[in-house]
Amino acid sequence: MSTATLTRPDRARVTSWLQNYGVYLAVVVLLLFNIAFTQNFLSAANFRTQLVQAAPVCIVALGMALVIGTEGIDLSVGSVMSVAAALVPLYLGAGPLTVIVVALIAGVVSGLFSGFLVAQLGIQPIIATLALLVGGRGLALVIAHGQLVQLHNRDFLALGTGDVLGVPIMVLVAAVLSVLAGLLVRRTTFGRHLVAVGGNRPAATLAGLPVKRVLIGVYAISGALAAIAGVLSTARLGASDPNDLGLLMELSAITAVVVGGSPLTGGRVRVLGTVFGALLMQLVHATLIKHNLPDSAAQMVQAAIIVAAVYVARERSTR
Amino acid sequence: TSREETPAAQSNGSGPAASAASAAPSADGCTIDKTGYPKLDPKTAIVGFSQSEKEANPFRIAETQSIRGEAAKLGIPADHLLTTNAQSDLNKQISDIKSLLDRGAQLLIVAPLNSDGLQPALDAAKAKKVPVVTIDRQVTSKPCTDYLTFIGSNFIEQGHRAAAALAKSTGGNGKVAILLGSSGNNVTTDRTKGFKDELAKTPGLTVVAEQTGEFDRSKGQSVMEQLIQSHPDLTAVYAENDEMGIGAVNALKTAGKNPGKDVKVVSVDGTRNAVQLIVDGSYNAVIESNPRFGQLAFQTLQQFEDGKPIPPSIVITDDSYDESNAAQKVGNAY
Amino acid sequence: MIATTVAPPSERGAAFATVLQRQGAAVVLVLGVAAAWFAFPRFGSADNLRDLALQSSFLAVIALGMTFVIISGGIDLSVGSVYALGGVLAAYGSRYGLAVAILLPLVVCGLIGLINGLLIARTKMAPFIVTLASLLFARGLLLALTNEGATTYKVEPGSALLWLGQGKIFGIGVPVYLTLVLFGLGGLLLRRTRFGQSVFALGGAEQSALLMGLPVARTKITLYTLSGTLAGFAGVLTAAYLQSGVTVLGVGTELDAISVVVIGGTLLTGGAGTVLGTLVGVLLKTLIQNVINQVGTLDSNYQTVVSGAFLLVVVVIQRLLARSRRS
Amino acid sequence: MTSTADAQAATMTAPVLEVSGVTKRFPGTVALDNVSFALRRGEVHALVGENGAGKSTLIKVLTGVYRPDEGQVRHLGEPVEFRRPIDAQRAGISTIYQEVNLVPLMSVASNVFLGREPRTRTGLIDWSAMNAQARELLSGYGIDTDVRRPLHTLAVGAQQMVALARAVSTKAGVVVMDEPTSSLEPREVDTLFEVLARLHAEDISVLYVSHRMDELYRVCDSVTVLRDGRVVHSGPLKPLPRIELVSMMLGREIRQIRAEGVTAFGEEHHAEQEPLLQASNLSGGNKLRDVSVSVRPGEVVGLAGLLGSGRSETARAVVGAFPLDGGTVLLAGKPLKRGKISAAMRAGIALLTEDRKADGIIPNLSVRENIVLAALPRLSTFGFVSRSKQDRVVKTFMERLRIKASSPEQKVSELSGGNQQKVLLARWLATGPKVLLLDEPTRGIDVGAKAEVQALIDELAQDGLGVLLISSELEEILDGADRVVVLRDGSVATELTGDAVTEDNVLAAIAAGGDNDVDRDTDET
Ligand SMILES: Nc1ncnc2c1ncn2[C@@H]1O[C@H](COP(=O)(O)OP(=O)(O)OP(=O)(O)O)[C@@H](O)[C@H]1O
Ligand SMILES: Nc1ncnc2c1ncn2[C@@H]1O[C@H](COP(=O)(O)OP(=O)(O)OP(=O)(O)O)[C@@H](O)[C@H]1O
Ligand SMILES: [Mg+2]
Ligand SMILES: [Mg+2]
Repeated sequence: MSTATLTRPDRARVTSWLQNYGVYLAVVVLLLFNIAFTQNFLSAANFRTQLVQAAPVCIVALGMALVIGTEGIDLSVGSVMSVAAALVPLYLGAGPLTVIVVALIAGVVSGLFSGFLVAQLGIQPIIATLALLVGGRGLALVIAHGQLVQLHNRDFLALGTGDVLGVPIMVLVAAVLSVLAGLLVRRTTFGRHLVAVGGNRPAATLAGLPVKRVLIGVYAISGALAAIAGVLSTARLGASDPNDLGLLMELSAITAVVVGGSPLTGGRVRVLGTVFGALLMQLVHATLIKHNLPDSAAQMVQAAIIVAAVYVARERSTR
Repeated sequence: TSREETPAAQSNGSGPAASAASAAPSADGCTIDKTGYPKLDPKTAIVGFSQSEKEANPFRIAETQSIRGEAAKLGIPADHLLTTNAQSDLNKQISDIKSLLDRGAQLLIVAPLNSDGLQPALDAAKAKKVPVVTIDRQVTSKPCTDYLTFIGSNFIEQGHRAAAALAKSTGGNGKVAILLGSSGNNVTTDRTKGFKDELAKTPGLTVVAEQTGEFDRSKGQSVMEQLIQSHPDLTAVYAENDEMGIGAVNALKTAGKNPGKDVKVVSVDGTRNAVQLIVDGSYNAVIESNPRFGQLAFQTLQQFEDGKPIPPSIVITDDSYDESNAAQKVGNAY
Repeated sequence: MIATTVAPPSERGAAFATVLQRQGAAVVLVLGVAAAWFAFPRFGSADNLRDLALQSSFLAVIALGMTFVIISGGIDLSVGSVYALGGVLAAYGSRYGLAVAILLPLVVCGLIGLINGLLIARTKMAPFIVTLASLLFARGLLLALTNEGATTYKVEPGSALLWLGQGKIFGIGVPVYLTLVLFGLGGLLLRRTRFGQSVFALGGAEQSALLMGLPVARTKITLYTLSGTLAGFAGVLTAAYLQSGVTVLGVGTELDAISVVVIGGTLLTGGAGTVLGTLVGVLLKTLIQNVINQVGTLDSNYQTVVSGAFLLVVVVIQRLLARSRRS
Repeated sequence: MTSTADAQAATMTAPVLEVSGVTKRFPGTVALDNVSFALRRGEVHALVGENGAGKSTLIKVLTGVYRPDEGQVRHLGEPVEFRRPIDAQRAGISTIYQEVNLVPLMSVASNVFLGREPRTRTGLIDWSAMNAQARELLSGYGIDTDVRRPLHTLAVGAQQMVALARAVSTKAGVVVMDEPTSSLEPREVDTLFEVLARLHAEDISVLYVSHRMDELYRVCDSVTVLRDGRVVHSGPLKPLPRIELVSMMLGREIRQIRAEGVTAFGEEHHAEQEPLLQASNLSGGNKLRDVSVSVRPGEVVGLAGLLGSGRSETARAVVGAFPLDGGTVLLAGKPLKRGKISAAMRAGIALLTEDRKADGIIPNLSVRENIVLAALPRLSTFGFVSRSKQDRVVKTFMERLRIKASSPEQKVSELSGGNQQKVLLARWLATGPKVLLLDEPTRGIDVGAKAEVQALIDELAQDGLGVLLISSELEEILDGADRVVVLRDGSVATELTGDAVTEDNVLAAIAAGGDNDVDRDTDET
């Protein structure tokens, strides 16, 4: 046998390994790079910072991954976060629990609305949620009278700064939600339906799957997760800042999902990949700041890393 | 029960209006005769105000409020004050100004989104012989011909003063991090330049990091959290607006540091929240950037119509807050 | 007879419905203009209308490229940054003469488009993510060129470039004419050339297009290059109009471009669309903005709510019309 | 065209298209294993083999879609390496792929001429010339329609004819057809054969893939048999007995096949009296007019008709996937909620659709997930799916239907066409339906599998299932159905029972009324 026949399967195996585990590898590489070249990187406090900062993006990206799994996209997540933030001061008097419930309701309602537009009216996801992206933040500002509000409720603020057994609450929430999302996708009928809808919608319809319910449900989940991220970020900030909270979050979340190996064409959801996608982008971000790169270079480097990560994880055609 | 939350700004603009720092109208200023514009009475004329960004931060809220408040005080009927908001979109601001002119505005007050790029709008005003007063941000066009005058702060000077304040509170030694404003914004450019120029005079202070926080509290906080990790020996922070400064304070507190003591914090703006932090002891100084241009703007227009010469720019005096005066003056903050 | 129990829709009714569906946005535009004309006395002034045309032209040029990309089933998020970059390069280049001022941005922006196209066509990465990366890249490049945004290049006074942005023919701005010419050419390219047919085929069924032997990769590369170049050209026009290469331009412009293309009836999934529809979409967007200004009393926060709601209403109307036509 | 004297001389002897030693591997399978064969000038060469034997893969290698791992392709004696389909096309090899590969949203004319549109002197596309040429060309294929309408408004068969017209009109030297007749009805098949005769006369070579034995013997000169990616026979077709050909394809003894027969429908079933499924007066748009069909338990009802006569729509309407203006569907006497597919399914109706690519398989998912998809609610508790229950079901059906896949976890899109069809059948059987609506269930299935499917239909009917069988193969309907409903123009032309179910009767019912316009029913779009 010629050498070509020997190396070919090997190369195929390497590329398929990279495709599946590329994002984990990238995280490891970046960690090693930082350990070697970044001062004061190896400290518990630093890892804690990275995890806490990655948590909101991660939470939003989980919802985004589900939506993308159905061949959709949710551009409204940032605005939903801002609506959630705007609602916080209005209900904080009744306690943090009420705030969370109210924000969740708002997130779910907004998700139901997107889902309705997509599933019932057949409007394309990107445009349905674009309308919410534009209008939602305006609505949040109307609710908040355009004002940033300083928060003082200790219990609420603890959501952003507190620990449970040494693990920051935000990280804990993100971890639990990730596990739940993983279970949802792999182990529930809803999850399997979701991928089928994304894989071939007419086929899913004709297989008698509750396509509309799945779509609406997915957007509702995405809305709810965005609302949770909004509440947590608000708690961390110590203020309700509907004008700025969650700006461009949709792009960060989509990047995390895609870098994590879920194709934008739907039909496949990689939950752990998404989590690592969020971590990867967080590490990139941190690395750039810690090396004090100017904004111009930072943006170009980020662009290059996104392309490289997606290039490695892309679906290849067999030829 | 205790108060759970506090609004960021008193929108009643209770602080002092901006006042001019420059000398009295000089003879070589711009006069109505030089421009050949028609004479009007600002109190009965139609006045147009073009705001650049959403009224969603204390500065913009106070600024718009001050214009409206002054108009009301002068007895200008509500339908004679036309307002638009460019929503941070330069092209929109141009069309906004053109549509103000189209709707009959005879005097214009413009808060430019950017120093460059408003030329077409200014040209349109010129063609209609409408005087334009720009506030808070200077445009790079020609005063008197393209626009009447600029009223606002000197951002470079604000940077100087911030550096001086920082030198004072740190005792002239330490490592400084700068939280920059949005890239490409000339406010960022000027406040950075002024700060660095002045800081160079204090050799004990070195800038170890400068990263953008995009004038945003949460971004300022995130960046600061990173910097605390990679520069544990940081002793001072200069934030180019209060919001990022407050974010930095949050980050320092979460990291178990003592802002105002271990790490000195200085910023520019003069918002209520930041000044309150000085009072509370976790902030060191705030250089004011006064947004209350209403009185001065209308006054200037009045003087112009009265035939008095108007200088090409009217730089206002900005206050500053530090440990010594914050408690008394916190009521002035917006 | 069974067949006659269900009365077929009258010929004229059916034709009207077809027009409505195909030109849903145009109908909304006509109604909107008529309403604005009635409600606001100043709306119909020649000045205002000329302004509307001029202001529409920059976005229109960007949206033209986006139309091609979207018909092919792709998307180009980089146009906003590329647009700003084009403006900066034009202003910078103006000191070396008109040719440089125009060619430099077109070449650089075209190159960014070309790279987009190459990555999309050759590596099978999703257009969304590739152009998202180049959105970052172009903005970073712009910041690098302008000393982190601290330098704003002015178009040389007296440069012939200024005429492109500020010149007037019969009182109407030069960019308006240029836009119309580009749309004319765009229409020809789309409807009357093999390239245009390939674009439709790609968007309708990429796999089939490949198996039918169409030059899929080449078409994609051309498309994205075209989109980048047009965004760059819009930047040139804007720089000429504003007399400077403004660095803060173009943030979120990609979303504006996408929404006007979709409002204009182009399918985001690809395979169908017209350049004329896009023009209508741009005019609709300008109209709503102008109406908000004419009303004048709307809180700035409500303005975005109204814009979002408007986008939604147009898309829903279109959708419902399309549906009613089918059944 | 390269028509120099010596080139011609060379091609007289050398085959037009030749592959030697071609191997193509996919992860987990060797689709082609050292395959060699030659296509000679002017011949119609049959390529046959079981599902998954490698026919489509070989074609894709020939036409530049796949690159072979080993081996060589020669065209006109010269070694060639087609990197893309367009290379093959330029070299004069044009292909009709197994699945219709056209652009649905574009006009019929555009589809015919895509990539080689007639142009005016200015270089712009000459639409009027193009439409005129397309109209003329297509009428030669029995398609008289407004060529400006979008392709997707044509019925599948008509689309296939468009693809054929496109392929043949490129003036190719070689035309490759991968199961061209699988969505054609008899009359169109005749048209196709006329085209083949024309190609033959013009000395054009044809590589022809089909599972229909009759066709092969009607039109093909020689044959190559593939089994498990290997060539097991190559030579002239006519002298080869049919049974021997089948035996080579299946790799089974001739004796065994003799015993089992080629179609595997058994005896007539004893239908009980009460109808299980009763669809009455279904009307929808101008596709269906007052169609009534009923199926009793244990009965196989055939639905016959021309392409576009509304058979698929009837089946779709029953499960609620086709919007109805009127009519009722009763299952076991209980009315079904209109337009709710999930309700119909829960009640026990299953629809196997005819277009497996567009609305059948979920390409990204594994064979396992495709099989259990519709049955998921039954295989889960409180919304959580049980893996072990799934595996049991999947194993059962993969064995029972002899689904050829490297493992249940293989992506379904990597299976051959026929195996995909079996996966879909498994999907529905796994739901344990009471009534099965089978729309072209044996399309693209090899003879062996076809017999299995037919036997299965039989067996299911024995077990008390009601089956509605739609097929374009008259033989299948005649053999398999106890009762035949013939549709014409969206309404019931006649219903034949018992001895009345004969080829003549069915054909008479189909043909009555004369012309069958392909576009009759969709002129409003
Ligand atoms: N893209 C692919 N990836 C992996 N395996 C593949 C791929 N395409 C085909 N195969 C495998 O190669 C083998 C041959 O498939 P092919 O489609 O050529 O069969 P076929 O002879 O055309 O069958 P049919 O009659 O069912 O169409 C099958 O086992 C199939 O599963
Ligand atoms: N609502 C629909 N959605 C998707 N496909 C449809 C729909 N209605 C009809 N079709 C498809 O359009 C084609 C045209 O239907 P046609 O009237 O030819 O059905 P038919 O009589 O069953 O013919 P055949 O099945 O032999 O092609 C069919 O393939 C049908 O499946
Ligand atoms: Mg095949
Ligand atoms: Mg059918």
